Amino acid sequence: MFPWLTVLIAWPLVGAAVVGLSALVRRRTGPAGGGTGLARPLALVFSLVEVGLLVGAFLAFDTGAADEHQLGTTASWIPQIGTSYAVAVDGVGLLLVALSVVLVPLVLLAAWREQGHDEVRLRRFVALVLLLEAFMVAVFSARDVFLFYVLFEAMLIPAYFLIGGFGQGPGRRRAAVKFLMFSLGGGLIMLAAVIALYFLAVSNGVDPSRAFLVDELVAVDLGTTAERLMFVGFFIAFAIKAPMVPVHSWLPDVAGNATPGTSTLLICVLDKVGTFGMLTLCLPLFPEASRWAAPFVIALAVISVLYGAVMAIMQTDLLRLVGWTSVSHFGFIILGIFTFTPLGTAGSSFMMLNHGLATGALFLVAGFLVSRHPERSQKIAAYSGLRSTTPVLAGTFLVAGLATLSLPGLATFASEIMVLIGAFGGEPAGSAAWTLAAVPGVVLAAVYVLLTYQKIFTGAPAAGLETLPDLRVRERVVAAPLVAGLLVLGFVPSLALTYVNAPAEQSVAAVTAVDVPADAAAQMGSDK
Amino acid sequence: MEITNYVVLAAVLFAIGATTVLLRRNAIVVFMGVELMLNATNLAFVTFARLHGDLTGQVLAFFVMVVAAAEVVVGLAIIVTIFRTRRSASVDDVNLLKG
Amino acid sequence: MNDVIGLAPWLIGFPLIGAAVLLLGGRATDRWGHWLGVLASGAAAVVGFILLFRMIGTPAEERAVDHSLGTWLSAGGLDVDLGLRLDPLSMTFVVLVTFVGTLIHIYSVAYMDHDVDRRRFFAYLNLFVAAMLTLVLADSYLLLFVGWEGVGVASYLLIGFWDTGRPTARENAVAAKKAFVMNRVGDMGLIAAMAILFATVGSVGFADVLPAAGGLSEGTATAVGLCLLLAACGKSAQFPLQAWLGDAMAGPTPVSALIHAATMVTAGVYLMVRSGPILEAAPTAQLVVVVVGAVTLLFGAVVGTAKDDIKKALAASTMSQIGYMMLAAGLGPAGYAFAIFHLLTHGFFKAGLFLGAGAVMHAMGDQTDMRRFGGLSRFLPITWITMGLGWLAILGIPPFSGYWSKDGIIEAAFIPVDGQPWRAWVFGTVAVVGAAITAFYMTRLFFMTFGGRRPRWTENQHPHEGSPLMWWPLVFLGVGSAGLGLVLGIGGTFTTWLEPVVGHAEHHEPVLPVPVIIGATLVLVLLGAALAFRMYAVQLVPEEAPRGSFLTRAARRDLYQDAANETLVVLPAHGIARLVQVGDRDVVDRGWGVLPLAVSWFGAMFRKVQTGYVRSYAAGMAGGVLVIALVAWLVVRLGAGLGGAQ
Amino acid sequence: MTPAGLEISGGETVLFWVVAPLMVLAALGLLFVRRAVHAAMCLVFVMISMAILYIAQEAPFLGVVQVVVYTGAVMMLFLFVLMLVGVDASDSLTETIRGQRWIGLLVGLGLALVLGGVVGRAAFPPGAGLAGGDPAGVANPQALARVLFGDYVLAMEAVGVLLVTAAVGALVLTHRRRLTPKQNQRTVAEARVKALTEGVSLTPLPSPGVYATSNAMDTPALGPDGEQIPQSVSRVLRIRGQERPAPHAGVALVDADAPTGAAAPRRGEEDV
Repeated sequence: MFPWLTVLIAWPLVGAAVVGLSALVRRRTGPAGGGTGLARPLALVFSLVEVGLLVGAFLAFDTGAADEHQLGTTASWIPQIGTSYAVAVDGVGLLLVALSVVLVPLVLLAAWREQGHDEVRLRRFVALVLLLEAFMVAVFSARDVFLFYVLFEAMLIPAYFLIGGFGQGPGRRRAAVKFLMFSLGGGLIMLAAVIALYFLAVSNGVDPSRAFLVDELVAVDLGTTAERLMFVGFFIAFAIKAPMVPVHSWLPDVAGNATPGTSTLLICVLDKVGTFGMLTLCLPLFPEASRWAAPFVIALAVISVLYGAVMAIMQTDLLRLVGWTSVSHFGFIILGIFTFTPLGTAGSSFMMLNHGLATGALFLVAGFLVSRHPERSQKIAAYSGLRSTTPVLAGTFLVAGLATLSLPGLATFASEIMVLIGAFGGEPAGSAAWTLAAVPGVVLAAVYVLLTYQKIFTGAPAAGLETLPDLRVRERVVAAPLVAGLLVLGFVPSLALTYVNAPAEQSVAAVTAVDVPADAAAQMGSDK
Repeated sequence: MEITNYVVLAAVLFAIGATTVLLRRNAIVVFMGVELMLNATNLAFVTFARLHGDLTGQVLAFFVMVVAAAEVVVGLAIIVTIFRTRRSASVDDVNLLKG
Repeated sequence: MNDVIGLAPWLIGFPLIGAAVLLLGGRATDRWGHWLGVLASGAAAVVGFILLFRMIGTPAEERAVDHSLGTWLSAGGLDVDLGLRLDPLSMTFVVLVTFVGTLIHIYSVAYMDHDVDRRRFFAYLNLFVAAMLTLVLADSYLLLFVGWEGVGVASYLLIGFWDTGRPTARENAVAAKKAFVMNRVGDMGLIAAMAILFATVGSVGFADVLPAAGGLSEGTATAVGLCLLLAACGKSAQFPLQAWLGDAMAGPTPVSALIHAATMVTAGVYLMVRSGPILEAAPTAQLVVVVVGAVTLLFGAVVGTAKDDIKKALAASTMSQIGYMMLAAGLGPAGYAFAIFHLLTHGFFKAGLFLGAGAVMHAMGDQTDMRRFGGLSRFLPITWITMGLGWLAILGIPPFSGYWSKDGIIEAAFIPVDGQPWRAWVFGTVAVVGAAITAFYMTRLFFMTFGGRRPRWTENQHPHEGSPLMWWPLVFLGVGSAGLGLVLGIGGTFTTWLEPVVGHAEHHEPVLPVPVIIGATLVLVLLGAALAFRMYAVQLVPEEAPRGSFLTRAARRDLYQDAANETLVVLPAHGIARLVQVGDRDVVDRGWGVLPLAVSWFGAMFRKVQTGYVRSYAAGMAGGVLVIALVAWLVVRLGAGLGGAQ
Repeated sequence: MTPAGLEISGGETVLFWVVAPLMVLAALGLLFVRRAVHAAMCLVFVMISMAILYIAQEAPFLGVVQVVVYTGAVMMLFLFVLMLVGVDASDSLTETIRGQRWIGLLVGLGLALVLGGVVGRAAFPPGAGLAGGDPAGVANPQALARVLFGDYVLAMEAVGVLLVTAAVGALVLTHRRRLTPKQNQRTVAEARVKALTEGVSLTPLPSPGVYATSNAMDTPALGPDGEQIPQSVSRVLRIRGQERPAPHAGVALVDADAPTGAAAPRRGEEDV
């Protein structure tokens, strides 16, 4: 069996190394290659080949058994502490791997002119992006808790430098530190839980050399209190990553200060680790604790939905606004996961993909817009009346915006409605009421998207912006796949649902198979 | 007379040496305090060697002396260097260890 | 029927392809794009008529056909097909949408002749037709919702069509956003209804839900019914979500005719009638529907009497007429057929009136103030006659089409429900009074525009009829306004046609004899019309609006609906949003900021210990030795003490 | 209770009670004398006394080493450094760090108490004495050598390395790096030629004492023009006012005490 995932992980690493070494090549051949060197084209070629490899992985994936983890490799890594290099994906993981792999070339292309003509900067930027790609693919396919944790933290390194070193905003260093501190804080709590998990597993008779493997840990009975504590440890880390109110503070700063490409990778892909972790680690490893915490989590998720939307409406900075919309959408995803219905969970899994496409498109198009402003202003108020001068840009922005507000015909609609309809019938106490409370989120989404569109693209053109160029060919090439993806998945959602249905049913079955002890049920009642 | 009188003497000398280190500001005198402390320990070593009938104590005292000699050489060299650049041998003039 | 069912997807397909070609083709399609739009809509109309005639040819009980194109969305127990439901109800809509839609397409070719963005306009129109047909043909609430949102976004795009490059560009964009957002408020209801239905019935398909409606508990049915009503209120501009319709007149007039008069705004009525079994299981919800309809009916009528802007007056009229339909839809099977019948006739005469208004505006250089019109009958004879037909139709003068449908609704309103005569009296009276006010404001509109000897035009206006492309559609719609009711109404043809869908209505006697109702209605209508004729045709119309009574001033401002929305919803919402914003900055963000602050504070504190003086450090070390010795001694002592105790 | 194997003779007792108080007094001198030299002398006294005690305690070899290494080498080094720094450099005894004096005294006292307490409370074994454990006839230095080069030979080697390292370290630390290029004949000549423009004479200045009547050193030379050249007299004499005018009739010594201006070259380059 061909180790598709290992190849998918290794190839961007090779790419990053080659891009780094390309400096030597140019020095030897002299300055014949122009001002910006080989780094960008090389990185683009590497990321495109990666997309080709992804197609191969899709072909090799057996959709009939989408709930089984496939395409994997398992090898002992550090035998002394029982960690393994174990990678494999089910349907959900494969879709998220696909999202990361597809977004990277688009981000590279979108950032083609972003870093100016400084060759060294450019090279570092694209190398970091490739490095991040490798980590992202790996984290979505890790089947060893320790490996997952290591990758979870390792991703922060390229992300930190991408925000702090290459951002556009004046507060980028502060934002990078904030991001790092929040993530490390969460990771620390998670590490404690990971270690505890290992020791409990070993004391429960699991072979110490395999005690980090998810597949082994699933069967372990951890005991109620320990399970709940570990659930909390994992959940806090994931909630910070997913940005969930009230641990979301880092996200708007990052969105407002990083480049749109970085934000795309960070918020559309990397943050999915949070919700992905909840779905593939929290639920199967701690089913009883998940049910115990569900009413509380659902409430926070719905608060996130409304909070993010309200904050988005109040923003004056375009990129921060897009960041806040993500807080709202992640709330929907978490709502779907923690109501334990096959429909809602499938909707959440699907939404993880769609949110990446829609918000990615919005970030990148917003980036194109900002790059046109003479002062690169991110203030919404700096723009006006651009529909007549840049109709294609306006149209693309509107489509991305409509995808953000989940318009039918676009993929986001299918997933959001699945989450809402599914979550309403959820098992945890208060599911129906909280779901109804989340529904106004769709109205608020309409407000923040259309208000922004109205301010930027309608009315009389702002002074100095009368002759902005419309989207260039390169930029259209970036936007087209995202818009096409949203449309195709919107009209034929079954293309993606094939991959998420079986895993969703399986994870729901795993959770609902466990009985909640009586005292926990009483506590759930009192939580309300 | 008790043999412990020697040990008490060593303790007193050690305390005086330590106090010297704490109170005097001239680096050379401070250094002398350190030497005094070393000598006090040596006295204790020798006394204990006699007490236990074991020569190892004397050997250790010997090593202390050698190390002390090396230490003095280096320490005084440092003092000289500092004096050469700062024209002062007061330990309070050097507060680069500030956090 | 089954031999032509394969054509049904093309009803949606043609306009969708048209829209896609026009949007993606860009400027390359500018030259012929509008004709492609007309062609797409026309092709859909042809398909619609083929299907209609085949349906008429099949026996009544075989007319409802479900046609599935395969699975659209299937996950976790929710299975939604790309399925079309063709039955007399949806076919009525199909014909209305495609026929009136095509006429308006043709009209728009001329109306938008000078607009540089005409291609884009036709793309949006086609998109609208496709979405509207999806809405009415869907065989499940979810697919209906797709069309529902689709028409919403098409409406958004068309209201805000002139959102740059005009003095009113920003207002147009704001109106578009307002329409979409208020529609979304209604959409929440549809989403909630689907969630409840899935949780209780396990499906959102009509074929599963509607037969099961009788088995729902009354509470569930009421909840679903009220949620659906909320959706219908948003889409059909019913109280209390009616505020957007007047502003929506910012769009080009053909848009107002097609979307905001004839088709989209009536989707709420369609939803109510389609969900009839659910409403019937929930009498409370039904009552609320009737109340909403009655309130809107009067509301729109009152607002219509005071508006000087011809389009806004017509918009208020639309609101009021849909109020009639909604009222009828809440009356149960007795009302459904008349609701749809009125919807159909209203679609024709109101589209005709709007297109006529468009022709007047076109002739008067985009002037919309009726106080600046007058005496136009001589200059625009075709428009005058066709609008006259529409005027008579909406007044409900026999034998024009409005009479047949509206009178049916008034009669149905007088039928007591559940043996409660008070309801019959209240709603019947409201319907009759509404008819009288309708007569007043429509007569006012008609004579302010066409009547009077002395024109009140501004300078340099030379009104003349537009091109044949503009007046032929008017003629068609005028003929429809005049004759449709007679053709379909006489002998209850239309009621019979819908019976397989809405069910047979047991005949109940109204609280008043039918001839009395008809007579009283006619007398009141004539009185209202006469009053208006006296005020606006015989007397001179001032060019500047007089201050008017309190009621007039309130009606001019839409009975303070925007002010009410502003104070009751927008301001509190904005306050909450400000609160959240300040809270996020000052509580959440700053709260997390406390952690690093605490760390650096501790650092600053312990930094002071590091004086940099060697002797201090030495003292610290020696002191530390002492402390350790002390602790060690204490531990030993304590240990000894404990050991001794044991 | 004198231990059985260890006899402390009366002589030793007397010796201890004579030497020990003196040692403590001398050690206290380290704390209280102002001049560093005096402190060093106190320390020398303590160390020599210490050597005596060593010898009394059956450690003659260490006693000798103590005298040789400490008083002979280490303390001499101290005195050299003191000379370098300035013999008369006295320490002001006012305390600059707030509270340090009291903390220091308290800690010192505490240390003495703790150590004393430990000694007081510890139970010592009966003294063994070194003579009893050793094979008869082997003197202390030889016994020590056996242990040193037997059990501890590796440590011995390591200590040797340490000493060498310390010596090299001291060299490195005290080495003064040359900051200016080395001057040779050519550079000196070039500098003089360059300075010609600033009014410096190319040739050596005339020596004092021409036409001397008494001590030639304090009489300025006369130039070709008959003027006195004050610079020819040593600067020290000029500053002290000990120069005398040249016995030249008619020419008064004008303003001999006044400095001759900043640009005036000085004789010789040796500035302190």
